[in-house]
Amino acid sequence: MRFQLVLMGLVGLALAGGAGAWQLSRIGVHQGYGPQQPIAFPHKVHAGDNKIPCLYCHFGARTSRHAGIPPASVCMDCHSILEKQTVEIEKLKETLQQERPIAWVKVHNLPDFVYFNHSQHVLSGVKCQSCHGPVEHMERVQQVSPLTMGWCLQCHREHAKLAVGDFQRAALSLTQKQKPVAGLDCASCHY
Amino acid sequence: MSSTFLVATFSDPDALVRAVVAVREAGFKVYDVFAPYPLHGLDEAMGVKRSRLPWVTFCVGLCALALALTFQFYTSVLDWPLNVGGKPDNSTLAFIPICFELTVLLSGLATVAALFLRARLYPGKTAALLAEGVTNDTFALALRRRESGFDVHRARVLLEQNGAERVKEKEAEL
Amino acid sequence: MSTSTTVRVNGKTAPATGSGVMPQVLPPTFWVDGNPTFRQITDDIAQPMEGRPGKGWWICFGIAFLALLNLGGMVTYLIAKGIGVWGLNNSVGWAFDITNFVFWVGIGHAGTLISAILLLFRQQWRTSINRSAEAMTIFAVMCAGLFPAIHMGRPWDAFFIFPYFPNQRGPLWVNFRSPLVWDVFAISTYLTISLVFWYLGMVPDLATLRDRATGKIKKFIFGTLSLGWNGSHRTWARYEIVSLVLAGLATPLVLSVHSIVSMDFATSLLPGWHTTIFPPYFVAGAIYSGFGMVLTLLIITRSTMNLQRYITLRHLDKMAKVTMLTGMIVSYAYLTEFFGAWYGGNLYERYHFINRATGPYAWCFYLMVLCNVITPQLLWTRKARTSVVFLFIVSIMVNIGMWFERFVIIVVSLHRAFLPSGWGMFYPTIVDVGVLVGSFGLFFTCFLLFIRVLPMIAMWEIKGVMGHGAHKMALSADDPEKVTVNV
Amino acid sequence: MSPCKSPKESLVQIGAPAAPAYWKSVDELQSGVKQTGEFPGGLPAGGRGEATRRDFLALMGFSLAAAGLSGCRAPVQHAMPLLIGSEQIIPGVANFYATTCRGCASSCSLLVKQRDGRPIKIEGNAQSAIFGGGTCATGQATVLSLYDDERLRSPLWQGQTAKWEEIDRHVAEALQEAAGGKREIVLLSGTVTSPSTRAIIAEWHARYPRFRHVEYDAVSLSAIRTANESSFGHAVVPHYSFDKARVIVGLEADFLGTWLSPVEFARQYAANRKPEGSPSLHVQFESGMSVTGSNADVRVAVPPSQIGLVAVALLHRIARKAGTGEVPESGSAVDAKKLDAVADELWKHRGESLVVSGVNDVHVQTVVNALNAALGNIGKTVDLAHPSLQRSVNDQSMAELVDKMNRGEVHTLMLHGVNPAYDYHQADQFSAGLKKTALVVSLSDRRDETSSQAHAICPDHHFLEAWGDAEPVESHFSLAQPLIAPLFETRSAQESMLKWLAHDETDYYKYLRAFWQKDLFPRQKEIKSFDDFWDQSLQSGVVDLPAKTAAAVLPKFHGDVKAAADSIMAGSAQAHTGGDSYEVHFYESVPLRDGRHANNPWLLELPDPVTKVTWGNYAAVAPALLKKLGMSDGDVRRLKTESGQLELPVFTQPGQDPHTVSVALGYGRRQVGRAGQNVGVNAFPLTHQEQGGRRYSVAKVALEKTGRSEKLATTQTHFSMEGRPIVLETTLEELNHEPAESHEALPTLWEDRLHGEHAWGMAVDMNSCTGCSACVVACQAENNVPVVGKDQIERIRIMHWIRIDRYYSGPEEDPVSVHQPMMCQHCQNAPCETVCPVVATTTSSEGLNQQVYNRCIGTRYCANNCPYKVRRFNWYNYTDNPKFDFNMESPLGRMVLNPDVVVRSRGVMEKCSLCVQRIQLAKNMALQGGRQIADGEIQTACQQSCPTQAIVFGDLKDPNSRVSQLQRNRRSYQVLEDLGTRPNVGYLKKVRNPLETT
Repeated sequence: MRFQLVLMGLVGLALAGGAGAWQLSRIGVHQGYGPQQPIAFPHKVHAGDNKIPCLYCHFGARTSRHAGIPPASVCMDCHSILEKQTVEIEKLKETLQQERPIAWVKVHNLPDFVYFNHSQHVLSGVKCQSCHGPVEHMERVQQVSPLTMGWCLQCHREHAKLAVGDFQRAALSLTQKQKPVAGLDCASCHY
Repeated sequence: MSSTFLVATFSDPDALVRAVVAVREAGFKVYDVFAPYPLHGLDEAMGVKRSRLPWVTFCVGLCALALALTFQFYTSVLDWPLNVGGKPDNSTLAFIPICFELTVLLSGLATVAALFLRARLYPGKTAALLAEGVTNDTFALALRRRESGFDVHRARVLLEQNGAERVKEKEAEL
Repeated sequence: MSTSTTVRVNGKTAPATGSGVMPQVLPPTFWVDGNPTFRQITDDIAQPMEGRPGKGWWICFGIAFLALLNLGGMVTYLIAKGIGVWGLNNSVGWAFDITNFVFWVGIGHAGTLISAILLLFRQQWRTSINRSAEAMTIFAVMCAGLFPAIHMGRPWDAFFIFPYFPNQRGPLWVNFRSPLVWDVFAISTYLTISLVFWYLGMVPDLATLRDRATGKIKKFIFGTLSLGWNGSHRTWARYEIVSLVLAGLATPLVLSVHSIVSMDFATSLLPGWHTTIFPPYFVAGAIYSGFGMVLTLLIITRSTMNLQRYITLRHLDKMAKVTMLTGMIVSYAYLTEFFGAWYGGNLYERYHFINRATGPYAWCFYLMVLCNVITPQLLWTRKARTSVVFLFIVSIMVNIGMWFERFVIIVVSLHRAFLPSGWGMFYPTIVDVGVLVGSFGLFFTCFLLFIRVLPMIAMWEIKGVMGHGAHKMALSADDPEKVTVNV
Repeated sequence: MSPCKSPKESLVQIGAPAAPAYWKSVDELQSGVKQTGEFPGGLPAGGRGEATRRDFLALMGFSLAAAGLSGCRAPVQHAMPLLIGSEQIIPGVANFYATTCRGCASSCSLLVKQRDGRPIKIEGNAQSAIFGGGTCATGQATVLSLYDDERLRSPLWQGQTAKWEEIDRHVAEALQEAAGGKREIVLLSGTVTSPSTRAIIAEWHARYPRFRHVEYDAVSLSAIRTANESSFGHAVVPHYSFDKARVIVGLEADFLGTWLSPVEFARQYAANRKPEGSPSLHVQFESGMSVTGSNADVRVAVPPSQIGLVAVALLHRIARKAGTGEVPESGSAVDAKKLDAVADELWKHRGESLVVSGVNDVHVQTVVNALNAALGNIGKTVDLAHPSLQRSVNDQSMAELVDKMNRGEVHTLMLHGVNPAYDYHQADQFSAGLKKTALVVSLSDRRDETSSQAHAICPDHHFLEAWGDAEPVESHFSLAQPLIAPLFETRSAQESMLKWLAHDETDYYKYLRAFWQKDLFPRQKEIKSFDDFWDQSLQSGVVDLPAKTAAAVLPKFHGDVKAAADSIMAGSAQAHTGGDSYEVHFYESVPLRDGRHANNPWLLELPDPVTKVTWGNYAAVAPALLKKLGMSDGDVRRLKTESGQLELPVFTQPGQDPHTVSVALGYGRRQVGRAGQNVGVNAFPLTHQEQGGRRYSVAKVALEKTGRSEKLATTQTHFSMEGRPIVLETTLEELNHEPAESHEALPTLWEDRLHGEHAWGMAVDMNSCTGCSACVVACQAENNVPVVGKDQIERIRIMHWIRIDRYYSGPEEDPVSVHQPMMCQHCQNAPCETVCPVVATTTSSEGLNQQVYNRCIGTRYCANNCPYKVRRFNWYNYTDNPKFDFNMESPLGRMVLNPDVVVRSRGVMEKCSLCVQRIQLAKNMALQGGRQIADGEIQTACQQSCPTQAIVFGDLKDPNSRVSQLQRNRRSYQVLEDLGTRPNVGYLKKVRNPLETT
């Protein structure tokens, strides 16, 4: 019957609209992005099997905004001693010989209107894995978290410095157990 | 399911009203009247009850009001209370305009939707026209012809007596 | 409003009163000249849609369409370059954009007033003009809606203004305390309800057209749009109830819309904006300007479309009266503002009003006074109210005056606010003017298309007003003397 | 911590683009990275998109470049780490290094913020005993000059790119030829404050007998030296102490704006103006309204020809009181009662008063010396024993040089830091002289009016790329060190001079170090090892050594007052104007000074502190004169003197002497660069030399009509407060009757919502602010505020986050002025926030009014509702837009951007954030150190730059913080308090100290 057809059409339209809206809300979210790197560096071997602490290489994360990609010289701290040779290690040595920096492909890209400071998070006891996922199990690093503002806020709210709002202030201050650290002000990240 | 109707056409709306009264007095049930504009006084003549559609308006309006208020309260007070100009999180007075607008919007749309549903009006529907010109200058009275106990002849005579210009039998799906 | 000894007839013979004294029954054809038959009415009103448009229409359409093209160009340029191409500056952050917005929203109000409020008041003279007035509302609100969108610095992010889910910002919604958000809800509600009301009112006429249509395409379009309408009285009964409900909703809605628009200003703290009288003042102004525009439109269309029979001088007279009344309310508001500034004694407020009357934009203020205070006073005589040419000039003046009223409120308040170090002048650029002209192009293009493709007079309502007595009584053509009967 | 000792090894260079192969599109890669040595880190070479953004190069560690779109995904971003790491350099962490400003000869000590290998912000060095932590607008802007596109990329020989060796060869040949001949070798430079450079010059003297060093300043103070020589036997510019003076009389000396050492003087001056102490009385006699005059307690407008008369008249009165010598009454036009009162005050404060004059006339300076001597100020507020070395010019020697050049007696001319073809009054003669000179070598950093006529241009480093030292005041030394490796193939002037001298040591760094070891190190006893001494000096930037000579017996005044007074009166009578003839006074404007920074868009766009005009100069006329001649602002008039003419738009200046027109120097550069070329009119040709000194005023000028009119780009059009509570004033007497802490906040309907740990606030002392505008440029540099150009300013679209409002009150001819820094007031009940539909602006828990650019959709509603009009809208894209061809359009210019502050796109609102990036950084540092933020640890950019410390930022929740104390002060108030916006920024009332004349 035509009437049912029209109804079904309407329902279909609503469903399509909903799906479209969901798609739209994922624009710019690159969860799962794991580009190929100029040197196939396996985090699994380094951080996982050999248990090298993240901050050994990404030392900037302690003091700087940027965690930083380690200079090739840091790689050589170990690889000049280790005997194992692979094609990838050869590549590394080659770049050093040629004084040619390695153009790594950034995996985790934040928009530039967000100020993110690694050191602040590291010093506050946030585990690298909280945002970067189980890097120690990854052969090739990929983006695990959506890195959206809503996602950031989830964690910030759990560790909120302050109970916000008239309502929550009364309720939350009693139940808050975690060490209060995270800011919820817009200007904590946007300036 | 199609049925057969006895359709009388009039050019004078007053005559139609008179015919409706006469037909009903004679024990016939008026299936419907078709007219280019709403004939006032016909409701009583036909015995059409006042529509309950305003209840839809009222109920949906009430819900919309509650929804709007809750939504604004939730977003401004519960979900993320932000310090906007030092004003209290629950600035209820500032929420009133939107409550009102949403009430009007949703109840209005719901009422029209209810009308379309109730009257089975939807795009693509083929108009079942029992007489030509009912959307122009013709007024038509339709009696549904049932299998039993429907005296076609009596009805025809009655209608013609009351000013029907033409009385025809027509099969239609309504 | 009627002080006559007569009883008005609601589209059918007046019911006999029990006293035995028959009241004088006025001819029901009062609002239509020439006593046409139902068929004639259908033919007359459908004629513009079926015939070929005349030269007049083509000229009007040509000009309007050029203006619309200009709007497209201007808006493209605007969005490509940034709103720096307007004359706005740090002191005057809103000027033509929001002036145009308020102006167009105001225009829209007359349509809803005619179709909804006059329906509730059972004013039959609305029947000839309500369809086109509603169309005007919709096109005016469309024009109005354009400005908040393009006046933004980043129109591509305009969707931020809607509270929607899902969104990437998690719990970040919108600021429900901002009158701009209220505006969004008010304007979109207003546009939606107006569209629905207009469309619903048109369904029976669309069915009429469907049944007249000869071409396949026309039949299909009208057939789809008329939703299978077959004139059933059971539907009519519900339909009338729903119309009344919608009218009942639209009436407070229309009052709320311009009240909310006025709150854009009234809730701020800027001298000249920050005042409590704005909502009624703006609503009156809106109706005033709207009637001005309805007059402009109908005076043109009744002659170009040969519809003098349906849109009579008596209609014009009624509209002129409403214009005059609302004009006087507006004038009163002007006076109140000055009085409040003086009586309130607020330093900034006083300075603002002195500046309004003597500052660099004083000419805008005096133009506004001329158009909105003095001009409507000319409508006291019946002669003025029934002179088509005169009314046309007045209606144009009203439009100009009301545009300048908004300009004065917005720009003059902004250009000299609290800190004298932040004072500055606004000078419009070619793009400012271009977009204003373009908005008229959009409006008139829509309206001119409307009168050609849709029934610009509600046939079924006219027929209803004609009622049963259509062929019983007659009135000769435009005879203003007859007007006196019902004043 | 000592910075990199050999900068070339540790700092990176950018040069010609060298695009790595993996970039997909050449368009997206505007310039690449050149690697030097072992540190190949990328320099801010940004591609189109990123360069406009925060991270457009998070340097040394990362070099990002968009590499096209991969399908619908975001552009692939590359990160290039250093090849070899360094412990000192961590990407994203800023370091501060001390150096010395070379924006002018004042040689202020600086701390420069270096981020990822780029200097991006100039700050004052608070360790300097002379300058304190302040800077001036020019100093703040010098960092942008480093990234000036118009700087020469390499040396030029005969206009063609050349190799350094080639030029060195040419110069060596020429010098050899000159040494054998009879013609002179001349180094023409500005005042040299660098002791090591003076040592190099001394070596030239020793090597070439016919070598002459001529110092030349476009705006000269040579009369002070000459007069001091005849008055006291010391040809020096004394070191003044405004902080020790209870009474200050300024005679056409803009010592708070441009005169001699404005940063130092402003600091001294303000320290002595606090109503909490006993504030000084400042009387200013001047023709045009200067920054200094606008701050004076008493300001008297007199034409330039009468300034000398005022000095004589004051001396007449003082001499009578002292009972010494006969000084005639000069008969100046100034009210005798006023002069009596001033003289009384001076006499009352003998030994703690100070008279200074900026008139470059030996006679006036002699009378001023006599005044200071008679008042016993010598040795107290006027220090001749430890003079200022910031001006060491003798105008006569420049005149002689030009003569010599024209006689063909100069063989080789080296030009360093001078531009006489633009700013010498006889520029034509100078240019003619250049043609008769065998070899002209310019050390200018660009092709300018003079260097384009030179045979060779050997571009000097920018001072942020170079080593150096300075001795602004005797025995007070300041070191300069490079903050970045030279961007281009430039060479420091000293190195060039050492090379051409064929010195054993051609590395200036080593020379400098050796010089310090030999000359300065032995003068102190505390530090034993030179390496320690050097490292410490380098770290603190300043070294104060014991005076070379013990303070000798106070010099006695032995000048010829009689002759001076006679000459002054004769000159004045000659200049006497009347009818349609006027006097013109030429002055250095605060933004552009003598014009050397004329291509700096920050300075071009900096409003003049008094007139608020940007992008151009004008003829300032008194309102009475404007009316009399029937002119209106912007009418172009021809200023015609005997020696030339200028066409300038007129501009009303309340307080201007009605017989005098004031014109700013430094504009009208014909060759300087895209931004500054042909902005305004060059007024230098109308100056003249008289009695051996350059004069910056001229009499008998006609103001002819041209019929043309020009638009002047002003940032403020209305100058009256209209009786509104904006700047509150009180008098000293009134104030002393008020309780010490009296400020009470107005009641509010709503509860306090600042629940954070801190509540940031600011206090601005209206008594200290001089209007110098250093804060404006500091803010611009810190917060990536774009330059918008003259056209946009005319449309009232300036972007500065902090502006200085200037209001006048009182009569037009003698107005009282006030300067008010106005930035976002960070209201607790902010009207802007309520109206924003998308919550793009809210109050933080710590009281900041936050503006979230990426949420903003640009309705401008907030700006409309802001009573302070401090919100700034991005009407266009000011970055990467050829229409705005200033620093943010060029990849080089964008290197100055602060990576911690996002560059705003078009269509969004922005405003003062109270330097939230600094607050956040301080919080992070506190977190790293496991401590609390200390009061004063966070300084906003404006506060840091302020020479007078008029701005104090801090935590209002800490009752002992300075800002809390100030906001409790009885002078504290808030602008437009009655609106109930409850700003966190408070002001301290201006206290007037009127002179009683009876």
